[in-house]
Amino acid sequence: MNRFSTLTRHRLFWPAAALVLLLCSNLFFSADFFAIRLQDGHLYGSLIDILRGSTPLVLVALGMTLVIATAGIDLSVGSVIAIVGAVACLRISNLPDQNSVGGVLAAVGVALGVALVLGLWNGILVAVVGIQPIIATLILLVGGRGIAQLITDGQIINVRSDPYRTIGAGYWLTIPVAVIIAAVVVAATVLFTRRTALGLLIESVGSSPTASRLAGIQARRLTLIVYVFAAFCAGVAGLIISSNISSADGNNAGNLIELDAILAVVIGGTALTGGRFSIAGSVLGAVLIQALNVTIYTTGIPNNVTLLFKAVVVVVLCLAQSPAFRAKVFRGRRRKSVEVAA
Amino acid sequence: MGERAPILEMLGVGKVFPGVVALADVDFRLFPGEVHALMGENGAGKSTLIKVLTGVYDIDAGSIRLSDEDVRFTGPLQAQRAGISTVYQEVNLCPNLSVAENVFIGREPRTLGMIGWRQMRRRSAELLRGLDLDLDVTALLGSYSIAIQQMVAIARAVDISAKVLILDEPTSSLDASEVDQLFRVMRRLKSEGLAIVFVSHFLDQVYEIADRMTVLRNGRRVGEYTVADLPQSQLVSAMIGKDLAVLEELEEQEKPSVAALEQGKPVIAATDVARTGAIEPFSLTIHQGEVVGLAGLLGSGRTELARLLFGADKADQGSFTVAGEPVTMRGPRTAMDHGVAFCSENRRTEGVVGELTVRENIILALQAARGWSRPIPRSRQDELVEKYIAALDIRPANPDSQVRNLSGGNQQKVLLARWLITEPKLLIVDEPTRGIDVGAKAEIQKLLAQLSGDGMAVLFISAELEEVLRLSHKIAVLRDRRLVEQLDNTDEVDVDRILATIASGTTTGAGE
Amino acid sequence: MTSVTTEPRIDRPKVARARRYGVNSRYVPVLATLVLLCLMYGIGVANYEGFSDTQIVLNIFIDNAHLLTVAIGMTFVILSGGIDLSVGAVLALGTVIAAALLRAGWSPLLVIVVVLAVGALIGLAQGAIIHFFDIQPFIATLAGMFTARGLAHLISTKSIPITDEFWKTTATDRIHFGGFRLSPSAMLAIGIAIVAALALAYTRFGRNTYAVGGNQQSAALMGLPVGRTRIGVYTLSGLCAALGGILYSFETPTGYSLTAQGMELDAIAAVVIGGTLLSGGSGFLVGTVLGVLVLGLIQTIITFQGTLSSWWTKIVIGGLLFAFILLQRIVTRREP
Amino acid sequence: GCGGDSGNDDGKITMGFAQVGAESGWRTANTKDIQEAAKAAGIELKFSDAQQKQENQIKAIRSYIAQKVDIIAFSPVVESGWDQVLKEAKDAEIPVILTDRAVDSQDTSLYETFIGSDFVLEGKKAGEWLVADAKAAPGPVNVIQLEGNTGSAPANDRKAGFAEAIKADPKIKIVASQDAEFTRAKGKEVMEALFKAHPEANVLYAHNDDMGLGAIEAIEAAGKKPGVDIKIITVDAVKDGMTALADGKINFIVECSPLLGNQLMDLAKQVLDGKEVPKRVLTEETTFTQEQAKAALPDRKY
Ligand SMILES: Nc1ncnc2c1ncn2[C@@H]1O[C@H](COP(=O)(O)OP(=O)(O)OP(=O)(O)O)[C@@H](O)[C@H]1O
Ligand SMILES: Nc1ncnc2c1ncn2[C@@H]1O[C@H](COP(=O)(O)OP(=O)(O)OP(=O)(O)O)[C@@H](O)[C@H]1O
Ligand SMILES: [Mg+2]
Ligand SMILES: [Mg+2]
Repeated sequence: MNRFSTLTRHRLFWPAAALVLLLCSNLFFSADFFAIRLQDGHLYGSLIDILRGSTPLVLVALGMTLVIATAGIDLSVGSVIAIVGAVACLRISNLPDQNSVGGVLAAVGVALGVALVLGLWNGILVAVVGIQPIIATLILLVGGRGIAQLITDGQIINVRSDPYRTIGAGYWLTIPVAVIIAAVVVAATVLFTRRTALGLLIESVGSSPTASRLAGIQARRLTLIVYVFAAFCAGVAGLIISSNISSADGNNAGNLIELDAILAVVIGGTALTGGRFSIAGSVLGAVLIQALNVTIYTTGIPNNVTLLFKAVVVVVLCLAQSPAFRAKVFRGRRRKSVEVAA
Repeated sequence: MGERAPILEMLGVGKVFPGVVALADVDFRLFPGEVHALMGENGAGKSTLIKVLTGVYDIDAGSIRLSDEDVRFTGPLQAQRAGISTVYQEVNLCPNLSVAENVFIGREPRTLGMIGWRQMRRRSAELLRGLDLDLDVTALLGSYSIAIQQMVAIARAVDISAKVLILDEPTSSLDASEVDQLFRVMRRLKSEGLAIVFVSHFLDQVYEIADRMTVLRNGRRVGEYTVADLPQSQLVSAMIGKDLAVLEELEEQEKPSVAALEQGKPVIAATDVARTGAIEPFSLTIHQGEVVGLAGLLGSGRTELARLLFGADKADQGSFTVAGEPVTMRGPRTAMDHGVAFCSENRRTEGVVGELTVRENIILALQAARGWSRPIPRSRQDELVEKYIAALDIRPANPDSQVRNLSGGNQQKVLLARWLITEPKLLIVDEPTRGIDVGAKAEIQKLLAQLSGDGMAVLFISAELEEVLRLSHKIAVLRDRRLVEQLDNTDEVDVDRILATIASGTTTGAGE
Repeated sequence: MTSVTTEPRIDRPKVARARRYGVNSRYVPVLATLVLLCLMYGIGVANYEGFSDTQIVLNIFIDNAHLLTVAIGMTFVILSGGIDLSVGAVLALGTVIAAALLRAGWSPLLVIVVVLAVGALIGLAQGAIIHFFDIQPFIATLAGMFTARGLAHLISTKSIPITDEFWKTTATDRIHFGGFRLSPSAMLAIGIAIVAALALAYTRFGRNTYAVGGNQQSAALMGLPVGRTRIGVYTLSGLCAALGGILYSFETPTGYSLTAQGMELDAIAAVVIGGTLLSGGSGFLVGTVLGVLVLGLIQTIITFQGTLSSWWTKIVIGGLLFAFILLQRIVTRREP
Repeated sequence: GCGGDSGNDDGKITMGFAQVGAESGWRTANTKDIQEAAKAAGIELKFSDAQQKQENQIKAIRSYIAQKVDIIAFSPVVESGWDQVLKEAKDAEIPVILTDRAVDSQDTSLYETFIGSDFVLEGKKAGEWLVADAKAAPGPVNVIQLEGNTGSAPANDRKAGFAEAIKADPKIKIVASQDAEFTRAKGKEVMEALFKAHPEANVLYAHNDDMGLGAIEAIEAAGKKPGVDIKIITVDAVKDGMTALADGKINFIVECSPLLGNQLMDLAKQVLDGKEVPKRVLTEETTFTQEQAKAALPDRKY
């Protein structure tokens, strides 16, 4: 009982529980939902789909987590995704041989370079010029979409490149490459933030900028790094998205993904006011959101009810996570336990 | 006085935070027309008792009776409505509102539901003048120093017509004359029958103003005493459970003469440094092993001077040399790179990072100086943190507790520890003993004396002149944002002498 | 230890004068916005024929009456340190409910009352969840956004035309003064802006909003009704969004569940451009009005430019926004 | 109608065109075609992008009225709510042509004509093909439907038309129908899930080619052959879709052509010349089977 209550109080208990619940509810509609089999030499099953499908969101949420930890926000990730996909596909489609690995790598490199530049732009506006993050990144949200469309000329750019396709739709040792990429980036980020002092300094800047400045932390540089990193993550997500469908859709790629990413971060237990952050939480949140989407498809919830269903899930989850809610609802029980202790 | 019925009675009050029993079975009585001091070490539970009383925290056990009625407040608003007016520890006002509003918000003068701004400004100015403060009440509160903000908070509480007035460490950043003003007001209110709860770590103040006191130790009540019956030494042992001899030791210590110190290497020298609106040009040299005290009245510019030395604010003019080398102060990092540390007086917004743990707060400055890529190894962290938790007696002694949950005095110790582990060449401490209990205060003074003996330079700012006198080798006196005099701390120099300097001053700018 | 408190009184210098950034530092962002707005208008006049017509400015009010109304509610929320993402969806829901009820033959007055009540109710629910259960505003209102849009879908996924006479006359009505015209909607929105500005400056609710935004914890310790204020601002914002929906349905007499997608960002942008800090506690309603004008002016310039392709439209909007924000930042810049 | 004498003195026709936005490849092709057709027809085109906002479109139309263009054309974002601004145009004696999407005004005199596709009809054509095709099918025909954005007119109408047509055969059943937002990425994602939840499905009906193309990837990843194991019907006939059709991965495409520029310009000229035009002009659209696609593919512009 006691162990159970410490478990329920763990930050990630409720998102994890919600994830399990959602997955299980699919069983009623698709009996072999959990089945995973080997097909054409790779793993195949709904769970694999969810994992693979969530990789772009996981990556975007990862970058967003650090941005939010500094008490910022990055609305431009969707546009970055669109631009990166467009740049990569445009370059690949101009290759004499679309299947040349070198050419694809160069295209990917250039596209990620563009992402870094976009991140630097955001970072400079926020950290150096001192514009409020939401507005600073709104500029790129609006303008960036236009740039992506300019690059693709408003059309969908198709590529037929196996090496490029591998990024988003390929498999390595039976595991989807996208999942491997996301796992590597996540692991590297965890190592990078927790094995160095980066995480601590970011949390410090996010929770109290003034105190941090007086403690000698160079918030400006950190903020810059964080926005560049967020754009990098969005860039990788953009590659995965466009490679998954072997085409770049400047109009729609990554549209509104910023909202899902922020949602994932918050579900994962990072406060929008900055400070403490949880990468594991954000990853869990992102997977949860993807599982929610898949559940909606599988269970066949009518389209005009989908949003209401999402709203209910979000509210229930947040309430379950909220200590205030539990305190208020389970007040009776808590009072008793105190009396016993006294 | 004891014969009358208490206006407020708390019986068997208990409060548990996860992992900490903050209050256990505490009784507390308060009579009309008395000043009741709540005494205890840092973390004894004083503030918690006040917060439980006023409904900030849920009460876990026990009961509260106000005017013979059982009450349980769900929040400060309800407590206020029931006639309890409170100044909480740390300034809890809105820095983004004007001074006038901070005094009156929630009970603004209104006609037809519309706030009468003019009247509000006039009345708040009057009220503050009653506390001997002449402020521009339309200015944002945040633009004033912590001490002024504290006075504004007091003005607000005092003006609420209440039966009970609670003041949690109101005097921790005030200088003598402000304290005087406050006491004048408290006496007046007392004579009007108000019951006042007063928390302070200054024993002199308690003995001057209080009639009765309740002593807490580790969340339990030690006893209730009338002030006349309990001499200071006994009070101290009641509070900390042992006698206090360290302070006396300190007085005995032989201080090196200023002349000898000035032979030593200068750590930092500021020449004609100034900042418009903050401080007039000043020159100051601090040598190795030297403790320089800053004396001055509230708002005289001590904090500003210190901030300039640390690069927290940019100087408009003047130059710095550190260890003989000219240096352009670009910001705190420049100063830190040259071995300067600055412990702000405003611990809540400029000091500790509440969300982080004790460990993280303590290593923060050192880590910042090393840069993010070179983390301090965990073993080294543990070693440093443990050492300072023990040395400064930080409670709870758990390096993983959130600093936000520490008592005010303990937060101050964490802040001090943060800078001490950087082993600075010059440590600037702005009100380091603010809100720290007698025992710890003595420990900290001893520590500073010892460090300066080992060659560290210290710039010491405190509203308590005796403290400045006790520690410093040299005292710089400020008045009206101007450094007016630098005195060697010889035997002739005493509090009166400094006050006289402040009062007469060699200042020329006595314009307004 | 001697006591200092009984020492002779000293001639105290006057303390703490002039310890401020400058007298009106609070107004600098708003003034900067105003100046830059005029500059932008000037550039428009210089470049486009017919731009100097005062009616152009009034048209911005006419075209953006609903945005202004929504942004006013948003101003309260942001000043209180929160954010409301649900406004666009609530506006859409408002149009759908209005259209559906009018089609069902309800009287216009009743319809308006119902729409406003629904908006306020959604706001109230959000505020209550945020306050009582300590849920982050961003998430609570995101859920509110899903809910409102979801309800709109549930009522009808098709657009519903509004043929009601009252709606039609209000939509076409223009109030003339001098040679200029304003729509009743614009008049209403401007009126609400004035009332809201007064409420922010002169009522307890308004001042409490600032206090809560400055420091919620302190506000609670000062004995201010934090809960009532927070719930109040979200209710107000819901109400304003619903009213925005009605105004919107005057201008475009239809109820459609997909209208006003992303309007929350426009509203937030308007508020922030007007110099209000997203962290709460600092800003003015005038700023919001100016912010709406800036967005409207950008759109007007785009329209006058007339030949921009789809993507250049977006890029130019982003560019103009950037130029504006950058200049504003430079003008208001203080200490590094 | 009114004569071609209004407007600019140079005799050149000026057309104001208020586009919905650039939300899809279809839309940008539409924009481009109109721009090119205008140039070819010697008509001066004023173009504006409403970014999917009705108020922006209204604004644009008002500004065209203020600029006294000769004729206005626009693709309404929404069906309803246009009476007021159309009346303003009428009062200014500027004829209006609707493109692509209709409006639901009671007063049809507010616009000259509508040119575009009939989404319901498109759905019907898709359904009819399936009904014909299913005659030979031995067992039940289980359809997965990928819908466009919930609430958008093409999604509503293509769904309704299809549903109406398949009523003819009780064997045909829609087993799942989900919103895939008209995009390839969503089409793939949704199809992955639906396909696993409904292994009995043997037909896919997608409201546009892009979703169908995404779904094809999902079907292939599942080890099935699109076009054979799963019959696929889509709408639009963009080049990528036609290629897939020719490759046998799609079975049937209902054309919904964005290329209505030339027709629009002709209509505009007729209207300005005071000629009588039909109230509703359907774009020249057809349907494609795999063989037809192979033939048509080489000269497919878009
Ligand atoms: N919100 C909280 N969560 C957890 N522990 C808390 C919280 N607030 C206070 N405590 C703990 O309760 C104990 C009493 O703290 P309190 O603030 O009452 O001390 P105090 O007597 O006011 O000390 P000081 O003189 O330093 O202000 C401390 O050990 C503190 O760490
Ligand atoms: N230009 C400025 N803008 C904003 N805040 C300022 C400025 N200059 C000083 N301050 C603030 O005002 C405070 C000034 O301290 P103050 O003048 O009270 O110094 P002091 O002599 O140490 O007095 P005290 O006894 O109040 O600490 C500092 O905390 C600083 O943050
Ligand atoms: Mg305390
Ligand atoms: Mg000071």
